[in-house]
Amino acid sequence: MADETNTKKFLYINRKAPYGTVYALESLEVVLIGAAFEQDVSVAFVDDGVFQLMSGQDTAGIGMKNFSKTYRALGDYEVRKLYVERESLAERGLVSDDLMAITYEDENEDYAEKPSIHFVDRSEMTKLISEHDVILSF
Amino acid sequence: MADETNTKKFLYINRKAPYGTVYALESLEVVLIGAAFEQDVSVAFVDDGVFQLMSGQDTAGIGMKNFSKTYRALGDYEVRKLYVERESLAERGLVSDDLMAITYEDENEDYAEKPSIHFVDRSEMTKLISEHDVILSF
Amino acid sequence: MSTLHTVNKSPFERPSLKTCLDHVVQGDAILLIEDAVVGARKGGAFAEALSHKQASCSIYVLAPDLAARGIKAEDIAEGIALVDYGGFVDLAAGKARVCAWL
Amino acid sequence: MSTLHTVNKSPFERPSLKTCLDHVVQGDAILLIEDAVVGARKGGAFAEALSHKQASCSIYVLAPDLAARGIKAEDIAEGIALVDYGGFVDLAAGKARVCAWL
Amino acid sequence: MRFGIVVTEGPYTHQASDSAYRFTKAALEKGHEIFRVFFYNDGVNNATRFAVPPQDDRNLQVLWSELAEKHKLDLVVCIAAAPRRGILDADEAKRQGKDGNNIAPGFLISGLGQLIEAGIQSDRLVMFGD
Amino acid sequence: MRFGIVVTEGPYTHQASDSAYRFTKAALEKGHEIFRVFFYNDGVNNATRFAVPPQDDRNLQVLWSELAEKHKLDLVVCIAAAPRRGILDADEAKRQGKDGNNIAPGFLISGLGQLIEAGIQSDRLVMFGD
Repeated sequence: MADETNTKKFLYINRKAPYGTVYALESLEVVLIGAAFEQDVSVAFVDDGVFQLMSGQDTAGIGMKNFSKTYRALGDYEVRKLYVERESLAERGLVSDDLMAITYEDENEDYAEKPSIHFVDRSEMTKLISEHDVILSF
Repeated sequence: MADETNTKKFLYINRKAPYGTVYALESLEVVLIGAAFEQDVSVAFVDDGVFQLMSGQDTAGIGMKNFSKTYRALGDYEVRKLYVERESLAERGLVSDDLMAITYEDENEDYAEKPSIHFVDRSEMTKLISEHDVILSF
Repeated sequence: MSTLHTVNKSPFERPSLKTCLDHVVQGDAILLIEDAVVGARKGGAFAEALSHKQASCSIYVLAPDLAARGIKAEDIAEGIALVDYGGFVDLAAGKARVCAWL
Repeated sequence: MSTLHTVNKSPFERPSLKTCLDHVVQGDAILLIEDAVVGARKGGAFAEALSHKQASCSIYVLAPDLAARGIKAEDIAEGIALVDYGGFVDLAAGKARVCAWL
Repeated sequence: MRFGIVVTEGPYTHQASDSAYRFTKAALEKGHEIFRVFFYNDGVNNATRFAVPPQDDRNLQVLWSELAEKHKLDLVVCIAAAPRRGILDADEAKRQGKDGNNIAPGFLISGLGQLIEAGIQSDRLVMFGD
Repeated sequence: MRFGIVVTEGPYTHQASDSAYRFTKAALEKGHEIFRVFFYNDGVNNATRFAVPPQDDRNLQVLWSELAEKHKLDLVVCIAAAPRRGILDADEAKRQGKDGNNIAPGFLISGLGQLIEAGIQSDRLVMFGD
């Protein structure tokens, strides 16, 4: 939709756990809609935001919609750059294997399956922020 | 209104700074209404709640109602036990002189003016909680 | 008589768990609900404090909230017991008062 | 080009100021608004961290929010500058992007 | 045993109303009495009948209204907190000169004294909020 | 310079809407352009015309509506976030079979794409929230 001169680098920063508040879900809704605008999109998971990507989420007992599978579909929306801060994981007793595997098919390499999640340390996350045009915080 | 057998010890615990959120104001509104019920009322200020009692609050620049004077009127509503946690003050760089002077007139001692604010340490605050029947948290 | 303390926020996000732990007496119970359950994860920054506190208090976590956040029962810090909403009701009924650290 | 970081929550209540301080680069600006202004108080637990950070970043506090909370301008940690809403606008216009640590 | 329930956040943004609903339901299933559910602060936003959640999500207003009807629950919405947030019943709308109202069935707008009374009359008061 | 403003909390409970209003006003006074004010999450609750704050307090809905009229501001309320919280315009109320609506003058309900567009078209996007 947007022409080349209007392509901006969007960074979504997610810092809240899912379900206790709605921010994780409503952030995801913006990411999905935003994907149609053909911008350069990255999604960052910092602080409690890393819990959004936990595998095995089961919301049956709290009566809320489990939207965690939607993160796995992001690749189909061309959202393929998810950045998880290593320090945030470690502080919470989590390791990368606790998170869902999220991949996309690379159409330039015969649809090879590639990981969407990149684990970055704090200094890399800091650099990411300073390289984006628009920052949306949830 | 309530008869003697229905007198309970109510403790309001305030833990939020004023103005950034409405909890301080809406807690105060409950305390004022509650005063008419002739219960045994105490109000505690813990964590950022201690900022509710700061003297010299001036809200002209943010366009919000300055409700800090209402705390000084609590004595007229028979709310005369305000407990401020010393550790919460110290962690925030505050001393007792930073807070408003809040007093009441003791009708049993020829209307002598007495302080409503009691500075307590954490262990005394802990004891207070365990001695009340109803705890309202804001 | 003792108190049931409820904590509903992640201890990484709010001071409410820390403040709660600072204000319990021998025999009290602490129940972690909603986002607070993430603090019970073994190896997390608050697991040790929760384990230490068990010398004087019993500590519970609301199982449905734990499951929602993808944390397995076997991954929580030792000694913390799981309850469902019925167990939450029993805890509230069994103590003299409920103090919510909102 | 550098970033304006806004923090609106008390650092005693949320980790957002700490997380912000961990994610700034040389030349960025940090503006404390709403309840975050209480962290600027001299002698408070965050005053030293804010003072240290001034080696690489400029730090501001929104004066109307400071006044509302009864904190006097002379009581804030050294080197922190006061701005009004117009100054907030100028800071946002003067940096390449605004990052809100909500 | 008799419980009083306080909800201080609206639906969706915080889990408070969900947790309070599930606690209330569990207490009723165990044979306890619910003296009152009091909606304060943003909790008053649970009481709008205009809410239209996504079809695959829960509707907390409907859940509360149904639970209230089934168990004759007293759902009280604070008269101080509600109008400032745009929650009105027919009387309040008329008094304020508004052209409509949005209170949902089973919810009653009343004073803060009802919260104090819940504290006095209940064996346990349980709060759910942010 | 052209600003986009995002408000993610309702009036009263959080200061976000107050701060956003004062920032917007200050930007206009300095001659900047406001591309759009987008209300998301609980921010949609700023758009109800049913709000009746205490007489000695500010009315954020009225403040926003007046500012919008004076400066031809584009106040957009998210069509995903609004109905689930009970904020409806006449069209949405009709579509959902509701018997009334509560949108205030000057606010327009529209899609999330308007937020992305604000990010693209504005020189700076400034967010105010919890």
